[in-house]
Amino acid sequence: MSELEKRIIEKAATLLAGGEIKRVVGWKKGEFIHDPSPATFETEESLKDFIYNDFCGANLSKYLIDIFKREGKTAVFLKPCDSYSFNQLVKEHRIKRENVYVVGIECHGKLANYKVEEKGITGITSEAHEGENVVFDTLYGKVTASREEVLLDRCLTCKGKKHVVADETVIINDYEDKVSDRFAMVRELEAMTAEERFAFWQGQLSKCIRCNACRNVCPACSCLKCVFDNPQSGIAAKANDDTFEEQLFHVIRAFHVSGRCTDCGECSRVCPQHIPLHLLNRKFIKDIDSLYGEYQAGEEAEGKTPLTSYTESDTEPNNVFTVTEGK
Amino acid sequence: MQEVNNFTPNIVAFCCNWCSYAGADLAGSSRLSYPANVKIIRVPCSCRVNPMFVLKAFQQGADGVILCGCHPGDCHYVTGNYYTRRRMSLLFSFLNYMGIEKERTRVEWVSAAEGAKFSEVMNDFVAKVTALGENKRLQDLRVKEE
Amino acid sequence: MKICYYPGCTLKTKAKELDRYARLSAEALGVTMEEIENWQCCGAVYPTARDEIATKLSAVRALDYAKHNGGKLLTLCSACHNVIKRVNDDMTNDENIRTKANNYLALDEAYAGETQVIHYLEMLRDIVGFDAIKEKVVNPIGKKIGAYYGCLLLRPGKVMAFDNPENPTIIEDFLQAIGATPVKYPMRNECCGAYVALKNENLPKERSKAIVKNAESHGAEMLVTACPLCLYNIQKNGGMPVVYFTELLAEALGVK
Amino acid sequence: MQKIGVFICWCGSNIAATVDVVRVAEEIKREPGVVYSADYQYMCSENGQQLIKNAIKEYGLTGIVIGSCSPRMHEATFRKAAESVGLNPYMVEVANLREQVSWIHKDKEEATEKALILVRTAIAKVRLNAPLKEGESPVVKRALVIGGGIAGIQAALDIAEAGYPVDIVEKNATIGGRMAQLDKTFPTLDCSACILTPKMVDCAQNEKIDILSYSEIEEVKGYVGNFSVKIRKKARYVDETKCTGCKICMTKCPSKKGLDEFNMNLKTRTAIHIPFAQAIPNVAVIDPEQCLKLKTGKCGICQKFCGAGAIDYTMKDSFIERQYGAIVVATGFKPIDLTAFNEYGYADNKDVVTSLELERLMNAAGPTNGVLLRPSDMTHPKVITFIQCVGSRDVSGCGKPYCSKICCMYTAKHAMLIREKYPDTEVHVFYIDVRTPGKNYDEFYRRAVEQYNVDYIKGMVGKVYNENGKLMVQGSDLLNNEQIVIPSDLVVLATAIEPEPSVRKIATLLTASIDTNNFLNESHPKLRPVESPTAGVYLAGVCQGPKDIPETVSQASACAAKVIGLLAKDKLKTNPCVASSNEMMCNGCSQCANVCAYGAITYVDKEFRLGGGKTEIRRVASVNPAVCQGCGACTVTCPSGAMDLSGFSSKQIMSEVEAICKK
Amino acid sequence: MTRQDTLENIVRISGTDAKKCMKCGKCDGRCPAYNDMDVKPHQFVNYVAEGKLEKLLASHAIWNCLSCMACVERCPRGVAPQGVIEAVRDTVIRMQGNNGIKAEEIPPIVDEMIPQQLLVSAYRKYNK
Repeated sequence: MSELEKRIIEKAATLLAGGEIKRVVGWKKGEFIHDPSPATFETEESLKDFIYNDFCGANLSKYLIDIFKREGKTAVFLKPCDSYSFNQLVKEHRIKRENVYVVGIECHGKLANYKVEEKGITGITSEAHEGENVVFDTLYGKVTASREEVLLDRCLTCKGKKHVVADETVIINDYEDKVSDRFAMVRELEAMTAEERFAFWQGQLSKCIRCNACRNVCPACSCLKCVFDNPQSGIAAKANDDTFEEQLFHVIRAFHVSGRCTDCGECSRVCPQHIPLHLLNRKFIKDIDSLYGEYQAGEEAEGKTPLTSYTESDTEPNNVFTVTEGK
Repeated sequence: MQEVNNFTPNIVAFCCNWCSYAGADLAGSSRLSYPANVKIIRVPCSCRVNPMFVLKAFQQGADGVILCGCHPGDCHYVTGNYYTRRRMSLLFSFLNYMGIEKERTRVEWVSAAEGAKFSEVMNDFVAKVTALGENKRLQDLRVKEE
Repeated sequence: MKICYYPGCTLKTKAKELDRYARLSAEALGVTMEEIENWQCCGAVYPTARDEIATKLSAVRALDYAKHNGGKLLTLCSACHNVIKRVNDDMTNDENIRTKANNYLALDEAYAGETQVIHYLEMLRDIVGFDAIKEKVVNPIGKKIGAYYGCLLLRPGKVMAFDNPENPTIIEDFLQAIGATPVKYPMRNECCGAYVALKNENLPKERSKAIVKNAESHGAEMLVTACPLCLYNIQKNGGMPVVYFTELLAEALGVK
Repeated sequence: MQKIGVFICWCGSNIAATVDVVRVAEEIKREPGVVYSADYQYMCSENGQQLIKNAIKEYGLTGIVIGSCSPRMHEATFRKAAESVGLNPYMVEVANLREQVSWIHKDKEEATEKALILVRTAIAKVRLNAPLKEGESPVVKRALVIGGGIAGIQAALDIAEAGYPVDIVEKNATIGGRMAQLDKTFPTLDCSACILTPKMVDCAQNEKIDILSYSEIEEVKGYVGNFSVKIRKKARYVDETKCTGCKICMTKCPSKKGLDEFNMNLKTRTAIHIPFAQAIPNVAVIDPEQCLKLKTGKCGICQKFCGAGAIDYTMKDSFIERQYGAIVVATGFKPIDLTAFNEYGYADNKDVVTSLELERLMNAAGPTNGVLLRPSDMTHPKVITFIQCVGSRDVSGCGKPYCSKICCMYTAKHAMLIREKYPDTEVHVFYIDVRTPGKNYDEFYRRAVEQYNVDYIKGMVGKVYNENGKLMVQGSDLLNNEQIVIPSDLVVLATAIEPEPSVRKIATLLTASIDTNNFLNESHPKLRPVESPTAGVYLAGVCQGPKDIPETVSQASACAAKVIGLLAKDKLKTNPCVASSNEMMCNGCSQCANVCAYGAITYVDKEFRLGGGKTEIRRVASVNPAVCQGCGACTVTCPSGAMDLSGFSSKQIMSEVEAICKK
Repeated sequence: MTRQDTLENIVRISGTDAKKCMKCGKCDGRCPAYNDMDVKPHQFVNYVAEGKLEKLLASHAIWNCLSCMACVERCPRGVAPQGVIEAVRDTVIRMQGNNGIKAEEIPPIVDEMIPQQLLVSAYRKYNK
């Protein structure tokens, strides 16, 4: 057990013992150490299953939408990037801030299971990062992998170590923020011809099996009832006429979360087909930044989003390409 | 070449009730022609146009989609077209990113007095879309496995 | 406290008193002015042409030095202050100049206006405090004195952000602190004729006279300035005593 | 199952010459749901309408589509026809076969094909139409006027004249506003007080008008026809009902050093005071910042001398809440602050004055009793220089980007009055342009130049500096290409005007839209110039844009006409094509309220049954149909699709799209 | 450089948009060197707007402008006449042999007291 994990579990225990906090939301051990799942812990005994390691990529913010309504206060452990989602949900009145006690925790980037698997690393019993590498103890011995190769895509362009909301933090090791260009891939796509771009997206989106994992995990996709399930919206799938939804699910979803997406990257993390869904959202983020000024959803817990505000001198839609194509 | 020349695109035009629909009426009463393949849907304000409608049009086989509204600052509903401007800017840029040619989408501000502009805009838009040929991309965005 | 200091050429030659009294007074007020290494002439005038880069580089070098040595750069000569402050503003806000200047200089880390440029008067007001000076005055200057600001400290107002460019009061407040009676006169922010002295002697003559006449009409006995060029023009043409403000400060503090 | 009827109009030959109307009517019969289809020469005629009515009755039609001219032309006609035989008027859709088809296309085949598509599109929509009912909301027959200057006074008098009660809420202790401070008015040079004070008295005497002076708007709820407004009556420490206006308190008050705002601080006044002789109400007020009793507890002299027993040092702010059908905003203006314009020496020289200060210096009731004396030494100024556009047309960030509109005229007025009264005075005016659009305005200005020899100099002043007792005005004379210096005794700055700053708070309370200069926006600059986009709120005077007295009075009367028109109704019909939120789907995220220009959307915490006896409280959006104008901005913003617009629902528009695209 | 290039360069390096000028003459009203300016501050802006390059290049006023920024400071339209004057002066001195001050002119006017600042700024302003 790492020192950090120990401290976090101690914190959870202290919070539960205090009485005011009725439950903590964290991650629970799975069968192996690389398959933790989000879970609620109500007693100190139950914390024996609590885990926090580099496989705990799941963003817990979304779970608060339901959990905060339970009686008493709920505590949650948020990684820096998760805190943006939490704040955005507070802004949208989906979470009552005063009902939740936020503990910001340290994160050095989380690992992508499929990348680890692709490297043939299985039966992992423990894991630790050492400099630019990750060292795995497996049932079959020690294996070392370069972090670059096994980190989640989103962690390669980390938002930084800042928690935008936290009542307290558990951080043991201070570390440098890495400056990275999260729009590099978007730019690459922009530089292609329309035909090439279409080919790229057709290739990617054709892989989709419509499992809805992206929608289910997305903190911005937290509607009580999704438009795709709402017959009045005119886009819900009917048995015989599903082409529209079928074809444009991801496009519609990207627009729906635009201006609200914090770029948490959960969509891409959970996609079983490894479609780089975050590249859809990032296009919106990049365009919003360049057209309406830099905006990070979730940075503030109040105020309007770029799509619910305007200025009299906004760019005209017909001229938008000169700005957004990065030329 | 022969094929392109014979192609008549299908154009969906969303017009706000107060300015652009009236502008289209003026184009009509002034007998300022524009191609018959432009079909107008009346909405109260350009801000009523949900991006879903635009996507739906493309997916159902439209070759170009155009929105017309009051000039910014003249919106009958004060600020509606300012939101239109942002939404469509982002949507068009995004569609372009998905590989939809940017000439297929357009927003024009046409006042009730600008019948001539309405007709010019439609002629120009149809010409540009005709040159591009048929739009299939949003119909075939996802190719199902054989 | 210690603070990086940019003296400039004139203060090493014709305006030695301006510099010397400033250092003496600063020490008496608990501030050590540390002359920065290898400074070069600031150029004396800020080039407003948008394509002038090379002439701004010496200021950038000084600014970059200060950035790594406390983050503040103290100036004294009005001309140096004007040039350095405006170049710093360019480095902060003008992407074109910033990029080009950084390309020329090839610093380890690009300079983007991080240093705070402060004039000696601003230091007196904001760091030491006029009230603190007042307490340390041993020889109150009992004269009626007109503050002569000239152009360089004040304009352009948005960049210099020194004081209200049309109604400055900092030197008056300073004079009050050292026991003098400030005389406020409207021509105090008018130009003395500046470098045109070299091309058209008559112009500085007329300007300086007009300024002195105005100061006189409001009852001033002498003028103070922070600028060697102003001092030169007024002294030569105006017919009223004019001294550097640091000299009066040193006198008041008893360190002259 | 819907039973749809289709009626194709020939419009004489207007449609029929280009569209094969018979074929359209025939082919449309095959559309699912269509049970009747016909064509006729003029559907809008009496006979045509009869045809429609008969078909509705005979076939029990549940929805009809008319293929005719633009719906902007006859939609209302057809709706009425439908309604007369019991079909809900909102079950009517119009396909525009004239302006969008026959008038712009020549090829009959092509036109007929397009006509068919448009009719099918209308059918697709009407299938999803739902009967809608216009709502009704009652009208409270009382108006509120915010601001008691000439605009507010005029509006209130006109509304009261029509028999409706009006309240004037004025933040100062008296009504009268800026006009009460003026000396003479252009272009007739009649005395401002002589024409204003009778109107003030009329207000006081009119039993329909209630003047709430020294009061401010605190809170506004409700909507057109039914506003509920909370008003703060500030403590004036004098009982309005008891004070007789005898002014004995003013002669006794020992605290005499207060700055007299009414006289632009050119004079002092006592702590207890009546702002000016003709004040309405003629009741004293105590300045709590200045009153010794209120500040130190020691004094109480005014109370001792007040025969009416009106003084009450313990008075507190009080609140009243009233209902109104309509609100007129008439908050007026103030001259801008001149801190950023010290090149004119305003801060340092008493003899550099603003034009409004000059009004007081020339006014018989002013600090100099109407004798023009300069403030510094109370001598007659012999040379007076006016500077125009001080802070107007200034985009440098120090002033205002707009033209203040009134300065050219009042400067000409001042110049003329001075030359008239003191012919030995030399008057100069620096101007950039002289702007005099208005009846008899240019003639007025020319009189100043030609008859009164006022020296107009085209150019601008760079600096005013004092030297040996003179104000040296240094400026350019562009016509002579010279720089000139005019030694003057008095300098008058035609200072830019800006909306009274408190208007921003009022705009927020009313959800009335306001521009970057703090001017309230009108609903349409040409066609609805006195209405705010917020229904039931009207704009009078400078709060909407710079204007002079004649324009202000016209606008105030126009407001009154609009208010009277509104209050004359017992009920307001509301547009049924408004947004509504499906509570079962609403996330309560507030996105929709962010884009609503009308403040029609509020949020309520509502209890929902979850089943199994459990309940849950959720925050949901609620649209006030009386306030919603039906633009649909909210529907697009709503991420869950809970928000929809009646008459233009998402499903309807989607089906229109589908019908058009169907190949 | 063609005439047009020269003009465009002046516009570019002046950092000012002459079209913003509302021709109020405040710059003239403020200019301390006005009487020594053959081309007045407002005219510099106007000539740029109208493309009168020859008049700009021929002006003697470029040597008399004090760069005191008074015209810039309170221009109500955010125009910088001084920026135009400096751009014109730079354009002139960047042309061959057009230095504003010749070496032989200097000695008689230099006196004991003259500060470096004056010499340096004069060289910067007048010479290439």
